Amino acid sequence: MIGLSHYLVISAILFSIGLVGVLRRRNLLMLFFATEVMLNAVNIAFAAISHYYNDLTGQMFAFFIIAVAASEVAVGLGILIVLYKKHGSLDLDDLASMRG
Amino acid sequence: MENLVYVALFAPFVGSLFAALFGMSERRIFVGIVASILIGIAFLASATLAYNLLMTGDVVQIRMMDWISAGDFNVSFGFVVDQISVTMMTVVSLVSTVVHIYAIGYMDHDKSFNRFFSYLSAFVFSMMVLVMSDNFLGLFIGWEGVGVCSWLLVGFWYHKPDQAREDNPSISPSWAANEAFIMNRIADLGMLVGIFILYWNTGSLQYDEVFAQLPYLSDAVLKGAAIALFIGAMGKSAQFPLHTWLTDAMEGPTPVSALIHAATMVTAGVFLVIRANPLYSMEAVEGVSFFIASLGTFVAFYAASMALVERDLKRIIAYSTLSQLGYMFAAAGLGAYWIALFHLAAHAFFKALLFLGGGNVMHAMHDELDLFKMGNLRKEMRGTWIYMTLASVALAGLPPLAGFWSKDAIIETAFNEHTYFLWGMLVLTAGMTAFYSFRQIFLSFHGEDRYTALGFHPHEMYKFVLVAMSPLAVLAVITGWFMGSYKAFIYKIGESVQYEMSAHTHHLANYLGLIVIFFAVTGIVIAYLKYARTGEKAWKRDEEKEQGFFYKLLKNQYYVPKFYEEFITKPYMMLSEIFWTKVDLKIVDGTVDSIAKFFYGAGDKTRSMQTGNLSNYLNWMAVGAVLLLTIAAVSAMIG
Amino acid sequence: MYEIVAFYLFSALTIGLFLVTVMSKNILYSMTSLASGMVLISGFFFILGADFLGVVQLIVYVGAIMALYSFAMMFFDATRDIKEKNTNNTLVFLLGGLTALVLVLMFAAPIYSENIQALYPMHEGVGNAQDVGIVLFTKYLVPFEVAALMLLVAMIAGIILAGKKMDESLTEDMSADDEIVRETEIEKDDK
Amino acid sequence: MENILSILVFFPAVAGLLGFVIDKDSAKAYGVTVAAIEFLLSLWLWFSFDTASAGMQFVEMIPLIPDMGISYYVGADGISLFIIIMTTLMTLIGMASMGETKNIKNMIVTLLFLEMTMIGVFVALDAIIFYLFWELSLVPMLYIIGAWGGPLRVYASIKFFLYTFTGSLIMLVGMLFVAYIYHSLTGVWSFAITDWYALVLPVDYQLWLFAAFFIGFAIKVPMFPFHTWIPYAHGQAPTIGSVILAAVLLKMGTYGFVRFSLPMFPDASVMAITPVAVLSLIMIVYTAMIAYAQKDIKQVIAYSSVSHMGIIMLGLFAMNAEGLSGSVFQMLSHGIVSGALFMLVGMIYERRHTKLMSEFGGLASVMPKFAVIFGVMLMASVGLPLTIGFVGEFLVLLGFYQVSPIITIIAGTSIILGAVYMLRVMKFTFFGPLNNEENKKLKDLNRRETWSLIPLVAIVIWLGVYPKPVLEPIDNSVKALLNFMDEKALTKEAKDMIRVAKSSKEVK
Repeated sequence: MIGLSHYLVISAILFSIGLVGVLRRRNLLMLFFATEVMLNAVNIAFAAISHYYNDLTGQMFAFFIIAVAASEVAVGLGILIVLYKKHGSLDLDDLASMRG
Repeated sequence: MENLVYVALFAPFVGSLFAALFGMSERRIFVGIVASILIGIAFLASATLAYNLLMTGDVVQIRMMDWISAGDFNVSFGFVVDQISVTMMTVVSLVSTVVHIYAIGYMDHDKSFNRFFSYLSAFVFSMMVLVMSDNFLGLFIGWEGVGVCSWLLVGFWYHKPDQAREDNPSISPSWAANEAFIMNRIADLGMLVGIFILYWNTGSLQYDEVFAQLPYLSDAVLKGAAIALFIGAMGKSAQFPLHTWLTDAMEGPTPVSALIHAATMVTAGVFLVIRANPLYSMEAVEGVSFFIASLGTFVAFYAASMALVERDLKRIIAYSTLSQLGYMFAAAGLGAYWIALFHLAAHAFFKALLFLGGGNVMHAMHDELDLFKMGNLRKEMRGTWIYMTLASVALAGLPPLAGFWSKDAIIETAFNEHTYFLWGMLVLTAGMTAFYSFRQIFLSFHGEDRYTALGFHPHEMYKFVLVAMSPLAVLAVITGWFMGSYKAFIYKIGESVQYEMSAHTHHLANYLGLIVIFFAVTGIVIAYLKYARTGEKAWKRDEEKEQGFFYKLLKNQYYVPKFYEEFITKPYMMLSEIFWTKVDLKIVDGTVDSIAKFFYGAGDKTRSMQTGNLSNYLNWMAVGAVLLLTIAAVSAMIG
Repeated sequence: MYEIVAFYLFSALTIGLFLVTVMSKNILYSMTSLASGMVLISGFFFILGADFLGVVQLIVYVGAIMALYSFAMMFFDATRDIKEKNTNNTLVFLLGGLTALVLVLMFAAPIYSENIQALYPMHEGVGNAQDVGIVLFTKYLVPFEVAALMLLVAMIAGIILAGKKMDESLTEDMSADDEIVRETEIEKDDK
Repeated sequence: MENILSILVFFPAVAGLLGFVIDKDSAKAYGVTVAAIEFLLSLWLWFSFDTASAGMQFVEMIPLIPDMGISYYVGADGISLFIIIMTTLMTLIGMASMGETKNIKNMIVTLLFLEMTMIGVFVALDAIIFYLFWELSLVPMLYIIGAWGGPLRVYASIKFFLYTFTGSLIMLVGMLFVAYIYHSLTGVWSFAITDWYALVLPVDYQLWLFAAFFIGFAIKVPMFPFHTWIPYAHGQAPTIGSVILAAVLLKMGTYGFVRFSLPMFPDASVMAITPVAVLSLIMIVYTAMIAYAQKDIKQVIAYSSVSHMGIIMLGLFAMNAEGLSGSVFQMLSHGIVSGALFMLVGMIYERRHTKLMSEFGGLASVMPKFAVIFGVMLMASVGLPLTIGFVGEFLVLLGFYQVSPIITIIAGTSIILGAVYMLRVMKFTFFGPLNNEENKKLKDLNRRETWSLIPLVAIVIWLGVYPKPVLEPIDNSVKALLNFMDEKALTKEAKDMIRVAKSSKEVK
């Protein structure tokens, strides 16, 4: 029988994959993808907890996360386009202008 | 009567304020006159009080107003006029009057004439507070007040520059003034502690209330209070080891030396012991009292020995003051309080006279004080010569002058108490006293004329000054004759001041007196043979002898000032410097700054993390996240 | 039984697809695999009985967000392989692995399980969408409205940011054009 | 005038706001007028103060955040009354004596705001309000040092700010914890100090809280070893800054001990007697020695003021009415005397643009008035009887003698060491030959300077001769405080140590 921990484990693994992506990629668009992976991983965990505890709060959170993700993508992509117009690249190494 | 008390107390204060009004303007002769008259009024009031007390025996006690009250502590400005304080009041106001008049002449050419009178009258006021107060804290007001006035007056010629110790042992007036103030402050701490002890154990500082409690106090408390108060007395009365300031204080104008550093302020310590006589005559503090007597005897001898070789006119008189203070303490320590008080009064008269005479010489010699540059001044300054000789005879203790009676009584007391060693020392010191005081007379007024060659043209002091000094001269002669009646007067105060010689001593009294006289005369004769003769046998300076060990030891005051400078002043300065530059700036502030520097440095080092590259930040974020996760996991496992 | 099969199948597929998303050098591949992964995740939601969430996932993520991505990609050079200086791979996999390990350990050991309590239990006999609706419009009404507002703001922001100077070409260098125009003008003047 | 305290607090602030629109030339006259009105108001406060009562008077309470128990709660007792009057007085005199200053309008506005915060601290009876004013007072002072200071002003002002700020943050934590305990015991939130007084805390809690408050107050006092900000602050601050800093800001620390530490943590206070006394001793002796080594007159006075604060600290922990009253009185005396000394140094600095003793010498003959006033203040500073300095110092030492004779004797050396360094200043500045050519042209005090100093001289002598009008209300409040501490103390040692005056027992 599939239990809560199964779902949590798969969520953890997906989250880690997303993390690896975040760490590894230098292209901003790819970073966005990796972030989406992480968000989705978390959503699974919420949905699973919601299910196994018979509590809708988890689903609500997942729901809001999706809303946040949507806004994030909308604004984020807008910024990416502006950046691309300005620098002609989306590589983080080229965008490092705030050196301390 | 109460009004008279206020008059005696506040007349000098009014005089001081009046003179202060003109303090910054040029010399106005009436300032001196008004101040002198006001002091004279204070004297008349004191004398009336004394007469009244003698006639009626009623002690006047008044309470002016509250001063400090906090918690259970309560002290007010209260004044008492009893036999002890009235003696002091009369002596102080009398000598002050004479000195004020004298100063009109002496300070004639000084541009700070008005300021001088302001200070001098303020001093008299403080001294009156000191002697009249009916509680220890009121006494302390006067105690500190005279200290400040002494500081102002010693440093009166503040514009003089510092000199090397070899050229001028007192360095400069302002230096001497500071030394006097600080030394006195050291002693004042002792006095404050004494006040604390008395307050916490008796719950009051009123003399009568404190003394009434004394029999119920433990021995340790009594001893502690007696020691602490005596430390206070040691400072003001310049007892060893706090004595060096007194000779240096001679940097002040001569009237100041006469009034403060001979007749009145320095006797405040003796006065304190006499005032607190119920405490010092307790059986528990016998050891302390004996210590006081021994220290007094030691100082009497010690100061006299330094006076033997001194060349400075004023410093010799200062040493003699020190020596006589030693006598007074010897008497007070041995329990003969009234004799000490009597000697105090007699000493005030002849010592003030001696100082004022010295001032005349100084005035005549244009501030030259070196005895070796004088000689045979007698022919120019007959009046002064007579006064000084009289005073020296009194000091040397020859009958029938004042010094003989009082000093002889002290020496007799030492014999009576079976402290024969002290007795011997005191007798020997009496001989030395006679020697050095006549050495000074002979060197200045007799022998060969040495000053003309140096270009001095001495002249006698103003007439009115000499007339003004006459009361002192008269008193220096006659005071001793009233010893018996004074004894009757002061005995009324109570048992604790009463002191009688035993029958055995009484029996031997004449012989003892003769011994003292013999020593004194011997001293005078030696001085005469050595210094007073003219012609072939005239005194010549012996450079070789001045290189001798003892001579140099005495000349340098047993190297005590040098010792203080090398082992206290300089190390204190050094330690202060170290505390400031090393400890405070480097260690304490350094620690604070290094904390700040740590944060600054940490920021500076970690700044390189801020590459501006988002990828790097993400890496760091991940590291942080992993760390937090691990901590959460571990703590969850443990918890 | 079908639940177990579905779970493992979806798990394997999502892990694989997301790995492709993260590792691939080609944006197109990444995006395609991401979109497929999203669809499979909605599958998880359906297994868990969160029908409404699953549908939202499909509509919003796969429908809206992925569409946005694909439109955005048209601005960039999507066919070209991305050249990246990758970070030290050992560090990356160490951190990723550690996270995974710790998280898995934490979830596998049911330490927190007892602490979670059901606050808003699902009503018996009521469908999931209805439950969600009730909770969403009662307790979470304010966050819901705020989320709506946020989406509106995001939409406007996206339009304004992306819509700036839409008439200008993004791929061609406009400054080069300017120079050419200037040069021809100079030539004209010379003549 | 029921709400006189609020008027006292906010009048300067409102006037300061109005000050922005005042013309630059009349700014100083405006400032002095406002400060004078404020001073008269504070005198009015004294006039209508019931000196026989020991409790809080003129209490006002307006709830601000009722849920959290935070309210605008002010009141004054005998202890704070005179500190308030001293604050207004020193602000007035400091402002009146101010010479040529650049940006005078900003200075006046800053000073008026500073005055508000200082009075706010002394009247606040709510911990949050207290903390608010406490921290706000840093800002104008930071500005005064940083904008009008000497060459190292930035370093000095930042050090001043960060140091005291760190301390007060720790104090804030302590306050929040007290409020939390209050909440957990009573179920309601309250930040009113009078409510906190009723809390009986276990001894270990008391110790921790005492430590938290101690750091906040000790840095402000400043106690050894937290004193190193003060030489910089004084050294770099303009005259008016030093005057206010020495006269009032330092008193906030000692006042904090009286208002918070002693009544709230009686047992911890008794346990802290020895450590505090040792630190105070180090303060007294060590800083007196450092003062002796200084070459700059202002630094001598700066260090001397640390040394005198040591006496005040000692008195606070004497745990008897003599010491505590003396300590509060010494706060006033130190405020007036060191304020006056800083003003005097400022006056000579304005003339010669140096404060180094080696540059002077023989000034007494060219500036006699200056020398006389300096002399009076010097004597008050070394604690001469019949000046204001003696009463407090004597009572503190007297009080602490009951606790420990040895410590008192060592602390008593301050009367010696104080004389040593002050007389050194006097000697090198005023005495000796007038050698330096530049000094020969120096002008004596002008009318403005003389008349701003004469009130201080008058107070120094008046309160030295007749301290009763001030000492009596202080003493009443102190006795009440000690009674309260004695009742509240848990341990027997503390009860033994806290000595209630006999006279106050009779009243009960």
